[in-house]
Amino acid sequence: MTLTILYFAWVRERIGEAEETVTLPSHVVTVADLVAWLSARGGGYSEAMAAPERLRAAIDQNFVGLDAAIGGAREVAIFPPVTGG
Amino acid sequence: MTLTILYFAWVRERIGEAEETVTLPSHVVTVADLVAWLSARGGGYSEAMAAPERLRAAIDQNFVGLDAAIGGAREVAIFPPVTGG
Amino acid sequence: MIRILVSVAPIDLAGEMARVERQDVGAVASFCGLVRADDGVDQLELEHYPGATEAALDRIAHEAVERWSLQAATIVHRVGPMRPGERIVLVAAAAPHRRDALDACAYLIDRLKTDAPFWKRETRGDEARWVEARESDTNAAERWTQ
Amino acid sequence: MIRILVSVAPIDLAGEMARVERQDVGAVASFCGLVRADDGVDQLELEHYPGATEAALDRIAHEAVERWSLQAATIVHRVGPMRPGERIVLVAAAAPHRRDALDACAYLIDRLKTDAPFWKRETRGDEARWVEARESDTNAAERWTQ
Repeated sequence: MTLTILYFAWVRERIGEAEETVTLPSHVVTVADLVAWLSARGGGYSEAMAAPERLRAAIDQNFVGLDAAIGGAREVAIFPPVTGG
Repeated sequence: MTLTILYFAWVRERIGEAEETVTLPSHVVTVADLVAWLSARGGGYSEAMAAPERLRAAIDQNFVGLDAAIGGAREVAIFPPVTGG
Repeated sequence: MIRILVSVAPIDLAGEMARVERQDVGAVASFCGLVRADDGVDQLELEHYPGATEAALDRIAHEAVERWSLQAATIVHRVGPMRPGERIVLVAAAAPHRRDALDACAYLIDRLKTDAPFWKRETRGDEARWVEARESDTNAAERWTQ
Repeated sequence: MIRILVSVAPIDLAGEMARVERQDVGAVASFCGLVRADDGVDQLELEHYPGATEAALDRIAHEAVERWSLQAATIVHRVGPMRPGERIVLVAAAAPHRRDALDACAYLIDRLKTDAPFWKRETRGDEARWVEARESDTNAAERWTQ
């Protein structure tokens, strides 16, 4: 399964890119699984994903909890809590 | 004692003037006394003062209840409830 | 930091907001009341009590400044005749943080409705009538004293 | 009647207010957030999630329209780099009556703070840092769900 992952703010900065396309292994079911899988790459990834409780996510542009199943989504975004306005 | 009385909105319209200067008789102590005394003039005055509960007043530009004593005031205003904004 | 203006001139919204924003503010909340065009009114006329009106508005603005952490409080009220769609009143509050600005803005307009000597007269065709005070305005003002 | 704009251009306050006032409204409440000049920030940069941001703002505006009797709801948010004193966001709500306009305006900005994907980065001299989310914003948004 092919998935586009978007990163924003300090997640993007630590990883060093804004977007990538990945093929998910079958054991990656939820956003939390995805975070753990990305973190295992080490380097900027593990730095960005070091504190999952500080991360927020959206699946196909809808905000979700990290326990949400990715299912057949096309796009997952991972980012810090929002600070607009 | 000489007092300037100001009228606003429909009080002014019914009386037919915006301002007058009067010499108060000694039995006129409160604003309510003043209203009764003016009303006794008849015509537009009694029309304007027909329902004292619909009247509001200010003594020297401060809002007061009709039971307030006029004392040595220079200016009393009589008007309907305010409707600004 | 407090600005009070009662004038027959149309209200210059952009100019007033620029004055308020000129300071080191983080948040500006404002409220504008307009002559509604949808209820058949051809003209609205605002009468006021010169001197007492400005004093009342100044008192309301000072109360807001004492109650919230504000950098500016503005009350501009038009008087005289005006047409549907025109601005009757503008209040604005500027603060470092938004809750102060929002609450103070609501306070300014709620208080103005009951505590400042203005009277509205509406004209519809040949018929003119003085607008009646509304109990809901008294209730709105009183919620700030609880 | 709903207007959503996310843009790198400076926010045209007068133009946006004129759009809102163009209708038969009696009351317009608005809120503007600005880059504060008083805490040493040289530049503020706003990042957003294109597409998702506009959708979130549109959802917030629609919720306001469902909840209050409104004639217009506007959310304009700037993105990219901006300087102290510049406007970051403008929300406005127009209604026949002031309570609806005031409450909807507060709702729009409270919700925007927690529900729309924007991120602020402040630069002070050589040092840049991402602004931390504030618990007070979450509390402000949650009071609307009680």
